[in-house]
Amino acid sequence: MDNIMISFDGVSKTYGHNPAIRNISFSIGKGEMSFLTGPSGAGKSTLLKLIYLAERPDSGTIFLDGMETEMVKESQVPWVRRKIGIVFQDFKLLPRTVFDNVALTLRIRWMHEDDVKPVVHETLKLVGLRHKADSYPAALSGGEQQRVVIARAIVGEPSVLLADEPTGNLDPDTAAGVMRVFREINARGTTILVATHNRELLKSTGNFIFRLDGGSLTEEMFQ
Amino acid sequence: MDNIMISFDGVSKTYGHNPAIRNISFSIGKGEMSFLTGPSGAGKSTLLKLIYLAERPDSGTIFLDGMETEMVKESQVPWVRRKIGIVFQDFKLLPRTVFDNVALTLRIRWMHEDDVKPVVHETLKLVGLRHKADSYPAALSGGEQQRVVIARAIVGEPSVLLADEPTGNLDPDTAAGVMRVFREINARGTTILVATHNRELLKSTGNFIFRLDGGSLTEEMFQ
Amino acid sequence: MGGYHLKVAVSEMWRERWINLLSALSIAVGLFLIALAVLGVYNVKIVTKKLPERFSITVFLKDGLSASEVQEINRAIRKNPGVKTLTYTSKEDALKDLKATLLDSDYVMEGLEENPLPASIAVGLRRDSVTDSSVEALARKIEGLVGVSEVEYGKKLLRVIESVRKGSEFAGGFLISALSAALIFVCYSTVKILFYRKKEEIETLTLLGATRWFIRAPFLIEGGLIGLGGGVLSSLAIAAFVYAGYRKLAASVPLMGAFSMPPELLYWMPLTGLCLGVAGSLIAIGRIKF
Amino acid sequence: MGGYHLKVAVSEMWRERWINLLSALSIAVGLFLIALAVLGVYNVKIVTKKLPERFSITVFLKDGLSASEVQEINRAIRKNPGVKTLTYTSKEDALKDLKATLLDSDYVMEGLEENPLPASIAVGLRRDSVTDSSVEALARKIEGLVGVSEVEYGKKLLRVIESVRKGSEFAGGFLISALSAALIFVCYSTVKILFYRKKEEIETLTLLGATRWFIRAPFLIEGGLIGLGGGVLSSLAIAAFVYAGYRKLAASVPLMGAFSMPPELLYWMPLTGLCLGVAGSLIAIGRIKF
Ligand SMILES: Nc1ncnc2c1ncn2[C@@H]1O[C@H](COP(=O)(O)OP(=O)(O)OP(=O)(O)O)[C@@H](O)[C@H]1O
Ligand SMILES: Nc1ncnc2c1ncn2[C@@H]1O[C@H](COP(=O)(O)OP(=O)(O)OP(=O)(O)O)[C@@H](O)[C@H]1O
Ligand SMILES: [Mg+2]
Ligand SMILES: [Mg+2]
Repeated sequence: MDNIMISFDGVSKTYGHNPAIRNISFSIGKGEMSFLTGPSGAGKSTLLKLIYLAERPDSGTIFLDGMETEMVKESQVPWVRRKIGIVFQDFKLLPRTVFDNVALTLRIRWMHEDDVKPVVHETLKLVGLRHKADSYPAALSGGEQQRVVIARAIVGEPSVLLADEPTGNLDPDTAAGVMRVFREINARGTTILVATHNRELLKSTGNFIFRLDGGSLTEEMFQ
Repeated sequence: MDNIMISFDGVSKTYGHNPAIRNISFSIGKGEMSFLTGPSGAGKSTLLKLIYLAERPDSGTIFLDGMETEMVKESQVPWVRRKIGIVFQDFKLLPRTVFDNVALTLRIRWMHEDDVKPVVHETLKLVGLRHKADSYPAALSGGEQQRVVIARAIVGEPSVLLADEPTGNLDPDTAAGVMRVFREINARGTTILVATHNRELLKSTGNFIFRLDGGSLTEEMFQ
Repeated sequence: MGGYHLKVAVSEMWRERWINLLSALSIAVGLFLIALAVLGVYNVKIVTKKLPERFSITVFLKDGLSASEVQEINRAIRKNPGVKTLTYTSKEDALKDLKATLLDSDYVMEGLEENPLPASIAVGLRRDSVTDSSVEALARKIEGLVGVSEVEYGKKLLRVIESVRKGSEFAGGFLISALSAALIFVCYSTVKILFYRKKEEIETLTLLGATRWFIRAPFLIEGGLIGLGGGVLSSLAIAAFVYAGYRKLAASVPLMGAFSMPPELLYWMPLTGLCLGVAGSLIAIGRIKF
Repeated sequence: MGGYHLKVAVSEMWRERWINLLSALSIAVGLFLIALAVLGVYNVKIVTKKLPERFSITVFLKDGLSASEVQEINRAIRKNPGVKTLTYTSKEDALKDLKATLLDSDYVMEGLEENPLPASIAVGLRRDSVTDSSVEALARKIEGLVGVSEVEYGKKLLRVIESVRKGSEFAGGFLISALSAALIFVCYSTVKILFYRKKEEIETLTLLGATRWFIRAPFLIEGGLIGLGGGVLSSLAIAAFVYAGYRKLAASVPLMGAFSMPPELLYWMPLTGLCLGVAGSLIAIGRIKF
């Protein structure tokens, strides 16, 4: 168990009468990079939400870094989440500047303002948005917004990175750049799980690919 | 000019000091289906905004169905927009039910409620969301939301359909389904312009592809 | 503005029920205070009109007038509008009154050879004609009559009553106009806030080809309903205040026994609220560009 | 709650300036009315304390008392707390006064063999001891003294003054507590509305690992600042009302000449606003789960 970062054991989740996840079991080792795929509405985002405690499973158990998520006390949730970087499918950017959006991850951890600035600028450079630091999300293109979300997710050097369709608004070249960044972070030890439809991302070899369909795990392959 | 639906003539658009569109000229014939591509931040969304009058060009002229857009009176704008169906990159769904979101297009045109219902349900079936009619956007997956936006854009049988990254959240199969719908509509006479990064969409033959880079038209090809 | 717009307005109001409740309550408080001010002015008027009923002019007559001369004076006074009653007191009756007042000490006057007191006529006045200036004019006129030696009236009391009435009217008018302005502002900013909150939705609607009035209609309905709600709330509050809370107050302040309320107030307030709400919405709608 | 939170609070307040202005104005109006109520009670107290200065008990003495007996009575009355001045009027002075009152008619009394009027002592009272019951008790006590025939005091006037004072205190207290509750509600709903409006932002912050108080701090600051703003506005309004508008009112209502304001009010109001704002925010924060 020591080298397992995320593990699902017979997990189900139903919204009303609508089952989104059905009896799923799998595990992802520490420092691995895996992909999650499947048609629209298959339950990919729901699976990620279960990991970052935004949803609770109806049955089954989920382990995150050795902790059973159901056992985490309400007051402990923020500390668990600070270990996780999340690229939300719907961005969830706040109506503040790009800098402030990315800095938020660090300010939440009470990092000193003097240290925040260089780290944020460094990360923005990584996603090619150094020059947009003072813009507001409303004045960015779709792809630029998505890269801000990616910057916000990785700036805190999380031990787990969950990316939900992180390249949906990116052209192939920019998407490849983001994947390079992910691999770098992964090489430094971060466990990464990417939910995506992008076949070109899936073609990159050497990773586990989980395939969901109608809430069930239909395929698990190593490429 | 009679068979031209959209035409740009030396159009430029700058946000502050940031040029988004630089001296662009092209034209799209009535009933054609064209694609717009280019890296993140190239100006694709801005170009579409210029067509549906959400932005005004700094210089140059734009013709839409034979009218110069700069000549359109403020009070005439709603009637021009009713001819255009738009798939927004950022969805712009209202916090009402899926049915109400799609019906909005028709209600805005004062269509009788008795006629609204069958048309909306027919269109929802087309994008595979008949069963989600009573859901709220917040309770939909990313791909489902995107299909609601598509349904809202096509339900009014517009003469022009502008789709901004319409498949960014869709798996390849669902995306292919949407493209089939687009081709059907196109066959019935609707002029369609799709901004996309999706190479698989671009591979489908028989269409014009415009390529933007840094606000300039760098390539115009017929595949 | 069909059923569709009403449906949208109501469902939006429910979604935003907290801010709407706050606005309706602000309007209710304002209308309640306006109603209190109206009630205050109304009651001061009633009281100041009742007081002068007991108020009269006393006309002292010269000695040695014949009965017909007194009759003549009587007739001359009665001609004036505003005169209600005339009560004649002869010299003899005046002396009897004084003696009664002195009680046991009436031997004070035992040595009197002649009655020193004058005959008089008490002139009762009609309520509506009792104002500072009209009474003074009447007094002067009577003073000019043949056979009248002196006229006495409660000049000072009248002045005080007048100034209380004027003061309450002034303060009431001031309060009512200030509060009305405040209420229109509340409706205005409520609707303006709603506009700003729904800026994105409105933008989306315009991009879909909605006309201005299609977008504005729900806001007008909302503003009107909020105003109406505030009006109804304040009506209830006033009714509760008058029929319940007021009794406690009256019990500890005997002066307030005469307090009363025009029942029209209860349906005028919702109407006023509705108008204020629509007015505020119209201003807000007119001033916001989209 | 470092500078970062203050910065966020201020910039958020600016973004939401319309609703914040509305809330601050609601609070300002409420505090203004509270201040008016306080001023009303305060001034009624001052006036009712001034009135009794002219108020006294008249003690009528039996005939034929010796000078030392009168002295004795004087001393006995003076022993009572609340007694300020004693003025003795002899039988002869009383007669002179009556004659002066009758003026030309003083021949009425020419035949008098004996002076029928009693000697009297006017007892002036200290302001603070003049209440309905205390004056009545004092009057009874004096009535029991040897040589006193009768005691007279303005029972009815005193009752009226007392009831006005009690009434104003009751009404003021009622208004003040009702308005305070309304103000806490305004702050509460303002903050609650802010919460609801920022529901999505708050959700995002929690997903990023923010603790409760990290999220709550800006709301507390915002609530406090709104309350403070409302308090400052109402202070300005009261100052303007007292120093400018009040003069006009006083000119038309002579009764209000004695009106005055405790200057502490001007800094108590912002403080009260601040406290109400923080209280409302705390209630709103405590009740909302996230
Ligand atoms: N909050 C919710 N309430 C009710 N149903 C929900 C909710 N969230 C998701 N669902 C439903 O659960 C199913 C799975 O949703 P999920 O978002 O996990 O899909 P997904 O695999 O991420 O799809 P996509 O690729 O389109 O983003 C969908 O049918 C969706 O409608
Ligand atoms: N409202 C705005 N104010 C200022 N700058 C803007 C605004 N909207 C877009 N921009 C800038 O204009 C450029 C072009 O933006 P646009 O949205 O047209 O790009 P795009 O081609 O659609 O990119 P993407 O594929 O990422 O959606 C970008 O650099 C963007 O930051
Ligand atoms: Mg998803
Ligand atoms: Mg775009």
